[in-house]
Amino acid sequence: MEIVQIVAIGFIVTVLILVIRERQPLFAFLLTAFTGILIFIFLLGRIGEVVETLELLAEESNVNSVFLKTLLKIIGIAYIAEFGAQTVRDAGQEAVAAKIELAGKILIMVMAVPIIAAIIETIMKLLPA
Amino acid sequence: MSAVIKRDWPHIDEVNAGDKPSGREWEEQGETPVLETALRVLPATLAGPVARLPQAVRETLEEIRIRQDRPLEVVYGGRYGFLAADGKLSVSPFSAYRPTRGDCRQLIDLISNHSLYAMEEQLRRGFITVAGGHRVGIAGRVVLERGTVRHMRDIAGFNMRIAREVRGVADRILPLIWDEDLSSVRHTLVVSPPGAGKTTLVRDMARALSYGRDEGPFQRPALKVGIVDERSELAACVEGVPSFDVGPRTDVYDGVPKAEGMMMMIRAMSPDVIVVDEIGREEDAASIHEAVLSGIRVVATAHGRDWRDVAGKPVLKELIAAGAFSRIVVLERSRRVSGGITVLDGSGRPLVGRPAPAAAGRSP
Amino acid sequence: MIKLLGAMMIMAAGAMLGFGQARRLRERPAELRRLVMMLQQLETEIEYGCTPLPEALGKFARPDRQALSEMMAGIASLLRRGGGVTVEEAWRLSVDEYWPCTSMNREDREIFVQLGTVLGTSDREDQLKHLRLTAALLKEREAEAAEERRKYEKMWKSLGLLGGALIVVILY
Amino acid sequence: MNVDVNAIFQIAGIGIIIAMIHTVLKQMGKEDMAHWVTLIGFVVVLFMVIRLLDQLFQQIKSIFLFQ
Repeated sequence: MEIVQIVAIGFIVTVLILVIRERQPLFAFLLTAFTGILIFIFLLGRIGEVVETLELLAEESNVNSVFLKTLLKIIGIAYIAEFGAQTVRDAGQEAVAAKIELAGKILIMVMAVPIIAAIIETIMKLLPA
Repeated sequence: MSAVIKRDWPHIDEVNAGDKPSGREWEEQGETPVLETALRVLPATLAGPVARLPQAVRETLEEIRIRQDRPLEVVYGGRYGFLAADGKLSVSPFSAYRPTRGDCRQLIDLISNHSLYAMEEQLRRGFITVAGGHRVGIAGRVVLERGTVRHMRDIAGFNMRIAREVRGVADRILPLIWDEDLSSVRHTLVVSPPGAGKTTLVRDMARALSYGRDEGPFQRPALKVGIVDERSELAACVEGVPSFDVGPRTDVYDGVPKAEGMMMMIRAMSPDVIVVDEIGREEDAASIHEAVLSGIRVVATAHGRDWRDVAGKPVLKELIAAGAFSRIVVLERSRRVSGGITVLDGSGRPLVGRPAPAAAGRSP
Repeated sequence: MIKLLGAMMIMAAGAMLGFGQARRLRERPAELRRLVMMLQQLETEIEYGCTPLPEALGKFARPDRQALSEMMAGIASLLRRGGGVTVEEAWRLSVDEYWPCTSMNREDREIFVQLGTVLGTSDREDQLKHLRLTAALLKEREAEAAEERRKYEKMWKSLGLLGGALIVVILY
Repeated sequence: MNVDVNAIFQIAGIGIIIAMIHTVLKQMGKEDMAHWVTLIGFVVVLFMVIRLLDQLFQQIKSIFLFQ
């Protein structure tokens, strides 16, 4: 029942932030960020289990491990970018949040380049010359 | 507030210590009371050398003269000498201790009882009388106001005259000035140059008259004595109480001008005898006449070498001519009160050194 | 449990610090006023009574043993003891002794010590001038102290408590 | 999980107390002092947040990026 815990923390933090926000917005922001990080860390433990399972499956089905690693990296980048962007957005900096998201997209694309290249190569081989 | 407030002042000794370690050793030695009161008002740097003087010099000490940046001088037994920091006495001024500006400031603070502002009258007259009856003459820059002396500043010269109470001197001359018929003293003028012991003599006379004598030779009743003490020298009052023994039936007006004081004394205190120091002004003469008319006997002193000198001074001449004084006591300078006393009658004829009933009829 | 005890002790210490500061602020104007009153009394003694300094100062001795009266009485007793002590020395010694027991600050002290260097060393008018000057300076400082008290007394009280709380929270 | 929840309350507590000190100081006309106090409080909290953020990134790295 971890969700109950998380919701409870969320409620409490919300109240605390409401109390602090009008006098010290700075501290309210820090509290938000702190809580966000806390929940994220909590979730990471769970995601770790998922990733382990995925790795196991990939090994058994003899998929090229480079692909899986790249895939996981992309997921990681997506998570980090999402987290960063949301935190910044909480502080009201929409513009910065957008830039972080953009950076995440581009980096994902960069990561994906080898895979795309491999796919195109395979397609070229399949097509008659 | 703090609950712990110290009552003791242990660190005060540190103030006196430092570079003048043995400045106050006389306090432990148990100095003779006369000199002790004098040393009490001297800064440690000056009291030390004086206290280290030889016993003989200390006993005959007459004056301590302090001049800023110049040698410290003492006058004793009619002689003088300069005093070094270690108490060594010499005629040469070169090895002597020279009081600093700080010494002088401290001295003026001490002799004025830390209250120079209360001494304006005394400053105007040029001297301050300290506890023990010692008179400290002061010299400095005089500040004038509309032509009269207002006060003195930049005080840099002091002359401390050691007052000594010599009991019994009066007993030797009292028979000569006693009026058997009226059972009182005659009008008497004591004449001498400064420093010969006039004041000491009249003080002792006041004491002797006030006590009277009820046994032994020359018995006499105790008289009511009034001392008019303009310079606080006769009785040396400290806070109104005489520091010398001037007798049980004696009243003292302290610090009052002589003429006014005599009038006040006549009106208020009904004395048998008025004792007054150093007369010579015209108001004094008027007051003396008043006293004589009221039937009060007067014992006064005046500056002068001898009979002729006194008879030549306008006010005194007039008083003597009017027959106000029937006895003149002349003291000689060099011998102090121990000798050199001549007693004259009102017209300047010497009496022989014994009670003289023959002169009784001349009493006014 | 021990942690809680420590936290409470820190809170108490902070609160005491704050209250102490507030008390100093509260007492300073009152003490300055008393000092000015003493100087005025001294002024009267000098102007009309010509009372010698040891005696005039001795009159301030009270049975309540407040630091200021004790200070004045201390000067008087030093002067009476004799031994070649000047007013300036006695003044400084006594002030050194008792000033830390009062709530007045160093500048107030400077003004007061300055008076000691001139007291008793000049004629009456000059003395009165110095006394009045010192009294005026101290009065000025009294007004200042009252203003300061109004401004900062509450602040120190809450600040002490809050500071204690802050330390507790940070270390908890 | 438990320890970190305490940290949330700690940060909130610091925030509230700093806010009060700030208000008091500001009322008494000591703005500069008030700002200093806020700044110091902020730095303390920021330090806590950054340490946690570091922890987060380390975990992400170890899970997704195989480092």
